Amino acid sequence: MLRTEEMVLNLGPQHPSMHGVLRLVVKIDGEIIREIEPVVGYLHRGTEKLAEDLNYTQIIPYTDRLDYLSSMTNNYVVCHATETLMGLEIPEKAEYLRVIVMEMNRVASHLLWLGTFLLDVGALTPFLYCFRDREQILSMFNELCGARLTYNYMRVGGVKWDAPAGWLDKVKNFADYMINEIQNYHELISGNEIFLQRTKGIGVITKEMALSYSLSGANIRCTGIDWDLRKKQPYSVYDRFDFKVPLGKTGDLLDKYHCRMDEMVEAMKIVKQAVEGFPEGGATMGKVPRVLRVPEGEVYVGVESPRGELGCHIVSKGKDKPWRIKFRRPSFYNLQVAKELLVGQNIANLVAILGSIDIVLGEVDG
Amino acid sequence: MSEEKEAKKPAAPKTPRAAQAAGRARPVPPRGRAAGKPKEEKPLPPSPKQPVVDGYAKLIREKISPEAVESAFINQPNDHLPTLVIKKEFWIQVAELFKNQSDLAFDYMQNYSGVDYETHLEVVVQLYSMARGERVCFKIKTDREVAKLPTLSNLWSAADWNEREIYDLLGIDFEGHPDMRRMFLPEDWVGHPLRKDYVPLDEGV
Amino acid sequence: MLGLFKGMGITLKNMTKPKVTLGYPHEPIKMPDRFRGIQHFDPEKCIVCNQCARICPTNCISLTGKKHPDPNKRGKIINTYDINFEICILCDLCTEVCPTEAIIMTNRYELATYSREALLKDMKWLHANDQMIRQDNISSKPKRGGK
Amino acid sequence: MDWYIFVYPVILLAIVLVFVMYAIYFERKVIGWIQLRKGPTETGPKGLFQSAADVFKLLIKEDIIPSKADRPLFKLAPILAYVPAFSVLAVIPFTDAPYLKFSNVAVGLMYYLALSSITVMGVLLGGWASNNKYSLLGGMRAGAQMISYEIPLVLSVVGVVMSAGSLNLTEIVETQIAGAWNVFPQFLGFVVFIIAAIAELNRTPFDLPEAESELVAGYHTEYTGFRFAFFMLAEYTYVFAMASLITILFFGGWDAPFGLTFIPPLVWFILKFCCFVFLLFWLRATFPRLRGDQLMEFAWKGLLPLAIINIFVSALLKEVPFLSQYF
Repeated sequence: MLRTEEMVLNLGPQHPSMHGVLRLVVKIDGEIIREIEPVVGYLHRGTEKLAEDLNYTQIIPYTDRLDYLSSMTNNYVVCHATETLMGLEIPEKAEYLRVIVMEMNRVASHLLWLGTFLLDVGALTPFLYCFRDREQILSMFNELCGARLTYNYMRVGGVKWDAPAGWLDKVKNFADYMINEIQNYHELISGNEIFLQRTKGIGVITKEMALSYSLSGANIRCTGIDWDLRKKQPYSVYDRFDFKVPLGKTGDLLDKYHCRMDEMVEAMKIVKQAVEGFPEGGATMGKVPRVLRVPEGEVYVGVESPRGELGCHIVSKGKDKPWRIKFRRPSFYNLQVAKELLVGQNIANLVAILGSIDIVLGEVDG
Repeated sequence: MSEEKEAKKPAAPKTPRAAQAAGRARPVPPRGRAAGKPKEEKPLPPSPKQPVVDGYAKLIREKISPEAVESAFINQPNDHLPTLVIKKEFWIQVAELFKNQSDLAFDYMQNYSGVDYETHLEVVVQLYSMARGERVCFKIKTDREVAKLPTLSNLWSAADWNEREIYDLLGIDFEGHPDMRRMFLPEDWVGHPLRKDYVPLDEGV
Repeated sequence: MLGLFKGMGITLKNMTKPKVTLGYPHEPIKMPDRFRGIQHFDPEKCIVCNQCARICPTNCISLTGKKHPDPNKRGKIINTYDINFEICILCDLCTEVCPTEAIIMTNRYELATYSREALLKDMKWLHANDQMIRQDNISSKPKRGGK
Repeated sequence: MDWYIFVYPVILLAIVLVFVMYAIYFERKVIGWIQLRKGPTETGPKGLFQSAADVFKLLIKEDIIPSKADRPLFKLAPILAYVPAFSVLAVIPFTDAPYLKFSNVAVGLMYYLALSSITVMGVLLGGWASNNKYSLLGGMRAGAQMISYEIPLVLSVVGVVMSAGSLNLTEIVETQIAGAWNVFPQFLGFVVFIIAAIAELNRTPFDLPEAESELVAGYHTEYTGFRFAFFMLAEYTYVFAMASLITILFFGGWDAPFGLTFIPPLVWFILKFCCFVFLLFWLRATFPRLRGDQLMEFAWKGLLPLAIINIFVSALLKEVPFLSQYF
């Protein structure tokens, strides 16, 4: 073996594949990574601190900006935590709308993941196809709540807007289209030998690792651990829908890819069921006092965001503002495992593995 | 639909949890307006999880120390979450017991957060057992001035960054942590922002 | 090898499909009615209740009122009304709480300017911003207080 | 000495420059179409002047040399990359007309392959002299890749050379006109050659040296302005050269198929040439990138044995009575 000198390479915070402003200080020997130190905090905005001075309605737009790829689930988790603590009853219609938008948001988020992940392994085109389909979801959200990314759609006790006329039909058509379209993605990507070479057996997460690092989302499901909060701790009206939780076997990148692809199909199935069972009448807001005073107490709820278990821990002292609000941000938990996964890999694998974890820096940094 | 389910259990979600928190003397919170229709104060129906939390408390008292558990109660609004307040001297033993004992096997850390109560700091740990599908919540108090707790990073790797985050934002020093540095803020930052007496360096935008 | 050729088939097929990109800025993007764009403000409707300034999560609204010039009428009328679009996040909460629809969203979304000062919009500017006003305002407003 | 010996190369250089500009333009258009976009539309009608504008921008940009860079080598690298790229065009016969052959060298193919391997020096130097870690990694990858793939590239054309009995490119075309296009009897050689050629060109799926998602811009991360333009120019000039070479070696050069001789030979050449260029763009839009170790493995364990088998099979079939006319 040739003795080579180790070199410190600073990847990020500005780097084409760092998915935001993550910084990795990597010690490499040739292209093999010997040590790795993730540095986060470049996007820390102190949401939890800011929220202590805001009332519960005002927090909702702030959550849009945590995981900016699935703002709907973020909206939901803070509303759900508040509602749980207040013991509010949510109108059925609002719950159905919530489920529809959350599942569509899951598809939008997974599509973006798919595109950027393939960009990380060097395929340019699927990114644009993913954006084409994601765009349709975003325009539907735009019609529903007037924004494409920062929805601010949910309120404590319900949702802000009812579905506009004809919107549900659009959603249903899109769900059909998307289920079909995923087959095209499979044809374009799943069989591609180069893609298989790049993902099979790479970045294997073991069950022990997944549990120890509290991974969630596709990162834990790819190892075969059945951990989906929609099934395990059902919230909203998820118990009314029939859907499967796709599981992997080996925990490598390919399994993660298939988990997420199948999750998109399942999410679209949920959307279809929700549109079919959509309640005719009813309000979109429950009985909510004008000033939201949350009774004293403490609550932790977790929901299944596209990235994993998104939790919200609220400590209330009976005021209209939370005493302490803490978000359990799945990307933050999932990113920790990178340190263990990446040592011994080369730079090409680093980019692919990091892409597969699916982090959103707005969420990691809070 | 969790809200509906809870609504079916009369008064359960709307009753202040402090009532069961025998060990935690807390004022009954202002109610009425906030919880919608004012309701009569009724004695709580016993939670179905009450035996579970009693069992945990008994186990800790027997195995570790009679003083280890400060209080044990059910957080009813939060889906009947068994909650135990543990003295910090015994905390690491309790954590080891709950992770390693095969009939408990709390192998998954759901959440790890810190709270500043002005009188003391508290960390809240939600654990989950994959095998049994059970949740448990631990709370450990520590002094504000000398905020020190044992680290959990040897038990759950997930605790590593979470403890760094809590250290960064609340200033709790986790003893035995392999890499106790600030998580988000720069190393030369003064103060810990999530403490209630923290004065922002830069007022306003 | 088959997978590679399949993928090539898909990309070739897509080459002739209609393009999905828009020719912005040559053709402006039409936003749906509910789109949350730059606010329009109507001073005549405003009752200076201060709710919008209070609900604003970023404190970007500042307003002052003055006494009604007509001594027979009670209440106040608006004197100044400024929105700082440097920090406004167009979250729609101000229009949601406004009891008189004095402040409503429009479909305008182009806010780029050359200076920070230009982003501080005053009452006059906001009043003049009266194109493409959102129609769907009250009907689906959250019904608070259990009506 | 005829006067045109000095004029034609200048014309050719102009043609190459125009080709490079429009190759980039069409690359962006084709990839845009495949990705359901429109590609460049703003500068000029249908965006036709986009590349010209880009080149102009590069030429008027400030020339920046990083202070820690090795100045002489940093300056030398783009020249070293470009000069061989243009020189190899000298031996390429575009048609049978004498005025479109610049030098009818007897060892034309050898000249091409030998000269083109100098470019890797430029790339390697550029990566090293920039004193940037990404550049260094990119340069190292480029060096390893281009040298490794040169071997299957050279070996895969041995079959063609054997069948023509000459290294002269004009003669290779003429034997194909007389017999069959080499792509049919030499199919294995063609497959190896085209894969190795794409790798030599550093294009997807072998674009590791400038893998954007890994190495930012690879070996030319620190280059701007006209020095960067030289690297780009070298890359696309090689596309031009390689497309010409493939046309000549495997597709009969200017030979008109199916007796369609009323179409001028030069047009046939350009048509075949464009097909290959389009293939490059198409591949770029479809494939992910290989990883470094897989790339090496593929060259040494996959392509090299195949190329050697091809030589043996060609040699063997040359002795078979009926088939020998094709080999």
